[in-house]
Amino acid sequence: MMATRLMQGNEAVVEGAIAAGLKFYAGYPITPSTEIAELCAEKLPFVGGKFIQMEDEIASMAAVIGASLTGLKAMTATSGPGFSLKQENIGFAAIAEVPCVIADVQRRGPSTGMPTSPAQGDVMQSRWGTHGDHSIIVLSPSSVKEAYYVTIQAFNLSEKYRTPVIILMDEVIGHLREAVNLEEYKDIEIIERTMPQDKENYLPYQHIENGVAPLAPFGKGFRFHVTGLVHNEDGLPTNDPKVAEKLIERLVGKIENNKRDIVMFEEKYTEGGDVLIISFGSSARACEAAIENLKKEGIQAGLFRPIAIWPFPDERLKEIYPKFKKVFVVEMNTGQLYYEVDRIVKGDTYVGKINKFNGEFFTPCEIAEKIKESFKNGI
Amino acid sequence: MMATRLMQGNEAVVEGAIAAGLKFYAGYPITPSTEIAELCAEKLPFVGGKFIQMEDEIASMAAVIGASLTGLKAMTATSGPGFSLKQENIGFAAIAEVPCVIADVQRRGPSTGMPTSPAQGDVMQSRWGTHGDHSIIVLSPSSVKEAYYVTIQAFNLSEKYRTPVIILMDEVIGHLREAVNLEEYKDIEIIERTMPQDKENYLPYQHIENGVAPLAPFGKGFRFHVTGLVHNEDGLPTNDPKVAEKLIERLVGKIENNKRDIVMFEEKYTEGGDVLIISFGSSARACEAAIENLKKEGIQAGLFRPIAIWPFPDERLKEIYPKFKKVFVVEMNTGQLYYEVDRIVKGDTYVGKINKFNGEFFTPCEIAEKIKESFKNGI
Amino acid sequence: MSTVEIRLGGSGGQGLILAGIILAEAAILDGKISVQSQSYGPEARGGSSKAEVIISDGYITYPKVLRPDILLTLAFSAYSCYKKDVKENGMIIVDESIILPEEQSSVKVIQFPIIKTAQEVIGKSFVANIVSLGVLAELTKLVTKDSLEKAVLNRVPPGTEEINRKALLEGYNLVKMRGSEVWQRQMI
Amino acid sequence: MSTVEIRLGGSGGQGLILAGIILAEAAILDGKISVQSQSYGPEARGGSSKAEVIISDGYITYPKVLRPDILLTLAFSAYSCYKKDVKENGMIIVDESIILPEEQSSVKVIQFPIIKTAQEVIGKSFVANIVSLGVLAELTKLVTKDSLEKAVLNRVPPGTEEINRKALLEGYNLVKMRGSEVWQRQMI
Amino acid sequence: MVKNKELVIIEEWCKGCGICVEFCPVKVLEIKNDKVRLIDADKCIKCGICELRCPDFAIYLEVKE
Amino acid sequence: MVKNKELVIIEEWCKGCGICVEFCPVKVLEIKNDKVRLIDADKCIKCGICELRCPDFAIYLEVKE
Amino acid sequence: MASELVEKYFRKETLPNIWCPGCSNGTVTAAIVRAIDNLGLDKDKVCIVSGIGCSSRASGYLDFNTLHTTHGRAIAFATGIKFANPELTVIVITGDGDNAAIGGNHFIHACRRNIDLTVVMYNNHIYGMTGGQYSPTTPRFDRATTAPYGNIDRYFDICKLAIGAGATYVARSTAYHVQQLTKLIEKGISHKGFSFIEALSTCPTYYGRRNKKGSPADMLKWLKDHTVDIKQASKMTAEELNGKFIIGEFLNVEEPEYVEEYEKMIENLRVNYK
Amino acid sequence: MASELVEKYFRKETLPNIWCPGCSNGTVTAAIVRAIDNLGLDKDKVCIVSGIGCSSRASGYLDFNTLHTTHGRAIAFATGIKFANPELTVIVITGDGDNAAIGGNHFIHACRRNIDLTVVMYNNHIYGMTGGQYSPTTPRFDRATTAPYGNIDRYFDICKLAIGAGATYVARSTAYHVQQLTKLIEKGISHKGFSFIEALSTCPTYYGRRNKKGSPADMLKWLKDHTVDIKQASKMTAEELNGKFIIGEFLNVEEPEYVEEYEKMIENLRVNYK
Ligand SMILES: Cc1ncc(C[n+]2csc(CCOP(=O)(O)OP(=O)(O)O)c2C)c(N)n1
Ligand SMILES: Cc1ncc(C[n+]2csc(CCOP(=O)(O)OP(=O)(O)O)c2C)c(N)n1
Ligand code: SF4
Ligand code: SF4
Ligand code: SF4
Ligand code: SF4
Repeated sequence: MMATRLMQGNEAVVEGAIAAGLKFYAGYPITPSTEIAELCAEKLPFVGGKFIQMEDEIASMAAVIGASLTGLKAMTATSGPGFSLKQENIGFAAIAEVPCVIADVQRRGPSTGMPTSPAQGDVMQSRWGTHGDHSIIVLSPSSVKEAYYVTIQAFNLSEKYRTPVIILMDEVIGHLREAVNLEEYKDIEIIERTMPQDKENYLPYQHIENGVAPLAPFGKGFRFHVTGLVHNEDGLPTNDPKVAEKLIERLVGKIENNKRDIVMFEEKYTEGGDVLIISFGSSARACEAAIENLKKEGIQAGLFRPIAIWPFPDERLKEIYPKFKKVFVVEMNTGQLYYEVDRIVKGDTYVGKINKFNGEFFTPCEIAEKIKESFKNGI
Repeated sequence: MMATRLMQGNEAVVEGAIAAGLKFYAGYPITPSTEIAELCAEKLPFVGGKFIQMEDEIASMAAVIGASLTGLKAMTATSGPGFSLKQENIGFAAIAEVPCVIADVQRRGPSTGMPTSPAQGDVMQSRWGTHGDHSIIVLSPSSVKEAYYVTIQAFNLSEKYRTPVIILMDEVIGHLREAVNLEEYKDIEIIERTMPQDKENYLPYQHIENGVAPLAPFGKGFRFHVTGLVHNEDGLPTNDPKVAEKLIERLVGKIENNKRDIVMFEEKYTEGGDVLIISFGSSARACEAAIENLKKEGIQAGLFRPIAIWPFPDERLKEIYPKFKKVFVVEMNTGQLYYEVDRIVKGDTYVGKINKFNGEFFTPCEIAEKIKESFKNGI
Repeated sequence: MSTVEIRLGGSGGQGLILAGIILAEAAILDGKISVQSQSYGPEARGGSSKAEVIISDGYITYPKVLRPDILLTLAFSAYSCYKKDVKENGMIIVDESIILPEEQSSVKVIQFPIIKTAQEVIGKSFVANIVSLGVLAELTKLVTKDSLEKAVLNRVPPGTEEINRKALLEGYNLVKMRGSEVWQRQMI
Repeated sequence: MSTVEIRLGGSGGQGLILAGIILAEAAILDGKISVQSQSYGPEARGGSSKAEVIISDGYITYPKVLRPDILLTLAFSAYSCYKKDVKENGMIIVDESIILPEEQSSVKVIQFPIIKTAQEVIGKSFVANIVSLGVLAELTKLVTKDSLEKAVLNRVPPGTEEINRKALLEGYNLVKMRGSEVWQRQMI
Repeated sequence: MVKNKELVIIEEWCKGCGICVEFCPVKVLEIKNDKVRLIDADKCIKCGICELRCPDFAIYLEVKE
Repeated sequence: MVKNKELVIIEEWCKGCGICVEFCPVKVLEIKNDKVRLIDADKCIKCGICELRCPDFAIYLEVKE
Repeated sequence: MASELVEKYFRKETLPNIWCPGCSNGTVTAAIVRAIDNLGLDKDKVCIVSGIGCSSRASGYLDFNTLHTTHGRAIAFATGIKFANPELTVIVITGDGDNAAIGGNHFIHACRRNIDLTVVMYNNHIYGMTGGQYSPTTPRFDRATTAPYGNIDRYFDICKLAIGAGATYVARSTAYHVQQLTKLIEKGISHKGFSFIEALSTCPTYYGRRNKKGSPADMLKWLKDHTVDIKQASKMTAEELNGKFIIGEFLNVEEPEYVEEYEKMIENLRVNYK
Repeated sequence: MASELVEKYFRKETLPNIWCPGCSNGTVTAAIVRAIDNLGLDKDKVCIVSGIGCSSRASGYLDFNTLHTTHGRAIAFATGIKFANPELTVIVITGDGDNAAIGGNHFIHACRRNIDLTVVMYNNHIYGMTGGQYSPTTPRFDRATTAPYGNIDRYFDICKLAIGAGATYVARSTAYHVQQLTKLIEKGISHKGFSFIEALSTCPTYYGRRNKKGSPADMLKWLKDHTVDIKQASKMTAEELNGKFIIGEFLNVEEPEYVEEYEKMIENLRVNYK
C-alpha cells in the first residue's frame, strides 16, 4: 500500500475513528454522511468491531450510548434531519457523561432542504440543539487529512471529558477526495478510558473539579446506576438543589474551564492587516484562496480558523482581532458563528458577515469581492 | 361567571388559544405542560375543535402541521425532552411556512433532569434547535394574564407570518394560579388566514418581500404541493441556487426584517440608573421584587423584559443600556439570553449574569445580593 | 399594601391543593388579588404536598411564598419541614393528631382536631381540607365567610355541596369553641 | 506552482466518477497532489454525473474546479452545460457520438469515438470511462502511463484487469492514430 | 417449621396500602396511623401471603435463630 | 377498433429502460440511443401492454380522430 | 398509462420524474391514480401525503392536495389532516424504509386507531434514495451497501405487522400485477378505517444491480415468478410456499373508525352536556 | 418479598421507593428479582435497562448494572448494550406508555431482529408518572385526564403486536399471578432471542381512582377475576372470553438470534477473507 492515499472526507472519519479505537457503530443512513456508515459496515468486522443499522436516528444514538457504557468506543454519523432527531439522546449522553462521537455532515436545510448540497447551517444547533443547560465539544475539519485528525481528537476528548463530541463536517469535506498520508499521525496519542480500582467505593459521578470520574464498563463488577435525571455522585436520582447545582456546574465547567486544553485553531497572517477573516470547515479554504486574491489588490487579510468551534477559542481571538481594521465571518449559512464572534469582538472593530446559503460552495472570488467592496464603501 | 378568575398559567394558554381560534390540538403528555393537553381534551369538543393524543411528540408536531394545512388553527405543548423531539418537524413547518403554535413549558434539564422543577434552559434551543438556517418567533410570558395574551399573539403572528411560533413558558408560570380578568382582552385583534382568490394562478410560496403569500387550506380547490425540500413559488422542489437563496432569504427575512412589528417588551425605570436588569418569564418577577429591595439600598435599577425573546428587541436595548453603568442578565439557566445581550451591548458597559439552575426559583434577595456585591467589588 | 402569605402542607390526597385554590378564589371574590402555587414532587406519587397562597390588595410581584405568615399542616412531615420558614410573628395551625416536639419559638402554634372532625363529625375524612379552610377563615378573617362558601361550592363535586358546607361550619366552630383562648388576628 | 483542473461529465452509470478517482490516484502515484470531487444530483437516480479532479505539485487550497483546463464529456447534456466554464486556452474532449452545434469559441474542441471504441473494439460499453482516461493521458500527459495503469488496476473489479488494460491502450491509440492533427499539450 | 418463623414489619417502608390486610386469610393485620400492624401474633398462621403480596417489601417472615 | 388506435411515444419521458421492449408480445419495439423506437408500426397489435408496463407514461395508445 | 389520465392527474410540468430508468415507482403510482379514477373521486378532495424516499417523491408529480413530509412521519401528518378534515380522502405514499424503519411507530398506531387512511407502501426492499442501504425488508443474505457481507436482519413482513397492530384492511400486490394492485388500492380507499396495501416494487439501480437481479424487465418477471395468490396459497404446503410472497387480500373487517368515534363522542356531549 | 432477596438484589438505601401506596410496580419488580434469583445469574453480568415512567424507576432500586434511559428508548439502548457485550443478560423494564406509545418502533424492531433481550412491560393501562393520561392500553371508554369523556382509542394488544412483529417468546401474566409471572420471566430470560412478557399491573392512584376501581387490593382481585389462562381459554367461546385477558405463554419458538448471527458473519469473514 502506498503511504499517500486518495481518501474521501467521510472515509477519513472512519479511518480516524478506527485508529482511535472505534469498536461500535450504530447509525441510520442519510446523505451526505452515508459513506461513514457504509465503510464502518465494511471495516469494523475486521478490527473486532461491530456495526448495526438501527431503525432510526434516535435508536442509533441510544445504541451508541448503550455500547459505550459497556466500555467500547462508539460513534454514529448523520446529517441535519437525523441530527435533530438525535438531540434528545445527545443530552442524555451529556448528563450521564457517556463518551461518544457524533458526526454531522451538514447539508442545506432547514428541513429536507437540499439533501446533497453543502451548507454549514448546524453550527448553533450543534451547541444548543438539546434542551437544558449543557456544554459540548464541536470540531470542524477543513480538509480530509484534518477530518482524520479531528476524529481521533474527538474520541480522545470524549473519553477524557466523558462527554459527547460532535464532528461538524460539511458536504464539501465529507465528499472530497484528497491525498492523505496517514504516516504523519502514526504517533498520535490515543486516550483510553481509565478503569476505576475500588469496586466498593466507586462513585461514577464523583465531584471532581473541572474533571470527571473514571467510567467503569457495565459487566465488570461495578454495579452502578446511570440516569438522565439529576443525580448524586453515586448516580442515583435526587432532587437536592445543592446536588443539582453542583452537577450542572460541573457538567458545564468541565468543558468551559478546560477550554485551553480543548480549543484548536489555525491562523495565517494574523500579525495584523486590513481584515481578519474568520471561517471554518470547507469555507475556510475558499477564504484562504480569497486572501491570495486580496493580496494582489493590496488588501492585507489574515485568517483565523477555529477547528474546535465549540468551545470557541475566544481568548486567542481577543488577542488578534485588535490588529485588524475589520473582521469578517465567512460561513455557508445565514450567519451563525457570526453571533459568537460579534459577541467577542468588543470596541469599535467592525464585524461583518459573508454568507452563502444557496446550496453551492463559496468561490474565492465572491469572498474577495465582498471584502473589497466593503473597503470601497469605507465601512 | 365572575369577571376575574383564578387561572393557572397552563390554563391561560388554553383559554388564549381558544380565544385566538384554536381548533386542533395534538400532543403527548409531559410534565409540566400536561394541563394544556388535559384542558384541550376537555374544552375543544365544546368549541368545535378536536383533540388527539398522539403516540409521541414527533407525531404530535406532524399532526399539528397536517391539521393546519387543512385550515385549522393548531397547536401542541410539551417540555424539554419532547421539545427536542419536535425540532425536526418544527423545521419542516418553518420551511413549508405552516402556521402553528408550540408551547414549551420549561423544566430543569438537560435530559430528564428534574421534571417538576422550574428552569429557563431552552432559550437557545428555541432559537436554534432545528437544523439549518431559519428564523423563529419565541414569546415568553411573565404572568398568567400575559400567558393568555401572548398565546393569542402567538397565533396571530403565526398566521401573519406563516411560521411556527413558540411560547416559551417556565414551570413557575405554567403552574401558577393568578387572578385574571379576561375582559381586558375582549377587543384584542384576532388574525385569520387570508384565503387566496385565484385558483388557477395560485402560488403558495410566492416571493413577497418581507412577507408571505396567503395559504389555501387543503380541500378547497387549490391543489398545490407542500414539501420540506427547497422549492419554487409553486411549492415544487428545485435545486436552482437562485431559488434556494431567495427562499432562505425570505424565510429569515420575513421575521428579521419585521422585527419592529414582532418585538414585545416591557420596561420599568429605564430612564437610567446604576444597573439595568434584563430578564424574562418568571425570573423577571423576582427581578422586579429585587429592584425594590435595591432601591432601599440606594441602588437604582431598571428592568428590561423582552416578551418576544426571539427576535430579540435589540434596537430598544441599544437605546437604553447606555444610560446604565452595568447590565445584568438574570435567568434560570447557566446563561443563555446572556449571549445575545452581551453581543448587543458594545462599548465599555459591563454585562454580568445572574443564574440559578438548581431546580429552584429565584428569590428576590439573592438577585439583589449579587448585584450589591458587584457594586461592592466595584466591577 | 398588605400582603399575607399562607402555606398549606400535608400528604398527597388530603386535598390541600384544592384548599389553596379555594382560598385564593375566595379572596378574589372579596375583591382582593391572589396567587396560588404548589409544589409538584417529581415523585409526587402520593407523597407529600404543599400549596401556597398569597393574598394582597395590590399586584403581587413575586409569586411564591418565601416566609409564610400562616402555615397550616395536616401531617407531621409537613410541619417539621416548613415550620422554620414561618415569619417571626406568624402562626402555625396544626392538626391535633400531630404530636409536637417540645421547642421554643416565637411563632404561635395552635392545634385543632381537623382530621378527627372530618372523620368523626362529618364522617368523611376527605373533607379535612374544607374543615381546614373553615378554621383558617375563622381564625384569621383573611377571607369573608360568604366568599369562602361560594368558592367552596364552586369547586366541590356536584352532590357534595351539603357536606362541604357542613365541613366549613365545623371548621368555624372549632375556632369559636376555643373562644378567647385563641389568638385572633385581622390579617388584612 | 502549476495546477490543472479537469472535469469529466456524462450520464450516471458511465463510470466517470470512478475515472476521476483513478486519475487522481494516478497523479498521486506520480508524486503529485490531487483532489477529486463530484456532484451528487439530489436526484442522482441515474441522472447526469460530474467528476472533477485537480492535479498540482503543491497544496491545493481551494478544492473545487472553477474553470476547467480540460473538460471531457460523454453526453451532450454535459457538454452543453459545462463548455462555457472551460478556460480560454482550455480543451474540450467530446465523444464522437455527440453532434456539436456550430459555434465559435477560443476553446479547442476535439472528438474521439470513445463510446464506440468501448462498445465495438473492446465489446464492453462500461469501459468507456477507461478509454476516456487513455485518451486524456495520451493527449495531455497529465499522468504517466505507468501510474495510470497501476491506478486502473487498483480500482477495477478482479477479473476485469485485462479488458481494462486493453481499454486504456485503445484510448492511447485513439489519440496516436490522429497523429500530428492533434493539439498536444504538456499540462504540468 | 411454621413455628420458627416470625412476621417482620418494616414500618419505614410500609405505605399502609392495605393489600396485606385484605389478603391475609386469617385477618390478623390492620392499618393503624397509615401503617400496618399485627393485631394478634398468635393467630398468624405464617402463610407468607402478606410477604408475597406486599409491593413494598415491608412485611415478611423471617426464620428465627 | 384496434385500427383507430395509434402508438405514441413521448421521447422526452422515455428513459430507455427496455421494459416495454421486453414485454411486447410481438417484439415490435427496440431501444435506440437510449430511447424506445417502434420498429414496424404495421406489426403492432395495439395490445396496450407497453402502456401498462411503462413506468414513465412514455408510451401509450391514442385513439385517432 | 393512458394520456388522459396523465393529463388529468399529473402535474405534467414535473415530468419526466426523477426515478431511474426501469424503476417501478411510476407503475405503482399509476395504479394509485387508476384506483382514484375508477372511484371517480373529486381531485380537490383527495390528499396525498408522502414521506421521504424515492417512492415518496410521487406526491410532487400528482395533481391533488399533496404533502411531502419528513422521513417516516407521513402517517402522522396524514392523521392530522384526516382528523382535522374528515371529508378529505387521505392516501399515504411511503417506502419500506420510510414506513417500516423510521416510521414504524406511526404506522402501528394508525393501524391501532383504525383511522381512515389508505397507506400504499412501495416495497423495493432497499433504501433507494440514499443509495442502497439495507431496509427492514431486505431479504436475508442479500447485499446492500451497509450489508456488504450479506444482510443478517430478519425480513419484516409488514402485512403481518399491520394485522398484529390492528389494521382492518391489509393486502399485498406487486408492480407486475398492475390490475390486481389497482383493484386492491381501490378497495383500500373505499374501506372505512385504516387500509394498508403493500406494493412489491423494483429498484433496478441499487437493489437490482448489487444483487444481480438483471434488467428492469427481469425484475418484474421475478415478481411474477415469486408470488402466489392467497387463494392458491391456502392449498399449498409451507415448503411449496418457501421463498414466495403471498399476494391478495389478507384482511378486510369492519371496526369502529377513529374520526367517526370522535364525532360520536362530540355528538354525545352535545346531547348530554347541553 | 423475602428479606434475603431484598438484601441481595436491591439498593436498600434507595428504599422505600417512590411508588404510591398499593402500586403493584413493586410486585412486578419482585417477580423479576425472583426470576433472576431462580436462574442463579451473576449480578455483575445482569444489566437492567428502563425507560421513563413510574415503572421505569425500578432500575434505580436494583443492584445490577442499571440504566435509566430516555422515554421510550430503553430497548434501543439495550440493543447497543447486548450487541456490544453479548455476555450480559439484558432485561428491559418498561411501561405501557414507554413501550407501546413512544417506544413502539424500537419494540417492533427488536422483535424483528430477535435480539436476545427480555422485555418486561408493566401494563397499568395509564401514564402514571405524568398523572393519568390515557395510554395505548387504556381500555375503551375508560376515563383518563386526557380522555375526560371516555377513551375512544382502540385497545393495543401488545402481545399480538409482538407476535406480528416477529418476537420469538411472548407471554402475559399479572401482578396478581405472582408465581406464574415469575416463571414466565424466568423462561423469557432463558429463551435465546427476543422475549416479551407483559405484566398487567395496577395504578390505584390515577387509573384506579378515576375509574372507580376500588382499593389496591380490589384492583388485584379484579386482575384475578378478569384473566383466563391460555389453556382454559382455548376451550372457551369468544363470548365467554369477552372482557377477559388471556394469560400464559403465547409463543415460544427458536429463530436465529441477532447477535449470534452477527458473530457467525464475522466468523465467516475470518475464514473467507483471510
Ligand atoms: C430523519 C431522516 N433520516 C434519514 C434520511 C435519509 N433518507 C432519505 S430517504 C431514506 C430511505 C428511503 O427508503 P425507502 O423509504 O425504502 O424509499 P425508497 O427510496 O427506497 O423508495 C433515508 C434513510 C432523511 N431524509 N431523514
Ligand atoms: C420525550 C418524553 N416525552 C414525554 C415524557 C413524559 N412522560 C414521562 S413518563 C410518561 C408516561 C409513562 O407511562 P408508562 O410508560 O405507562 O409508565 P407508568 O408511569 O404508567 O408506569 C410520560 C409521557 C418524557 N419524560 N419524555
Ligand atoms: S402490603 Fe405492604 S405496604 Fe401495603 S400495608 Fe401491607 S405491609 Fe404496608
Ligand atoms: S417502458 Fe417506457 S421508459 Fe421504458 S423503454 Fe419503454 S417507453 Fe421507454
Ligand atoms: S434508486 Fe431505485 S427506487 Fe430510487 S428511483 Fe432509482 S430504481 Fe427507483
Ligand atoms: S401513579 Fe400509579 S403507576 Fe405511578 S406509582 Fe402511583 S400507583 Fe404506581
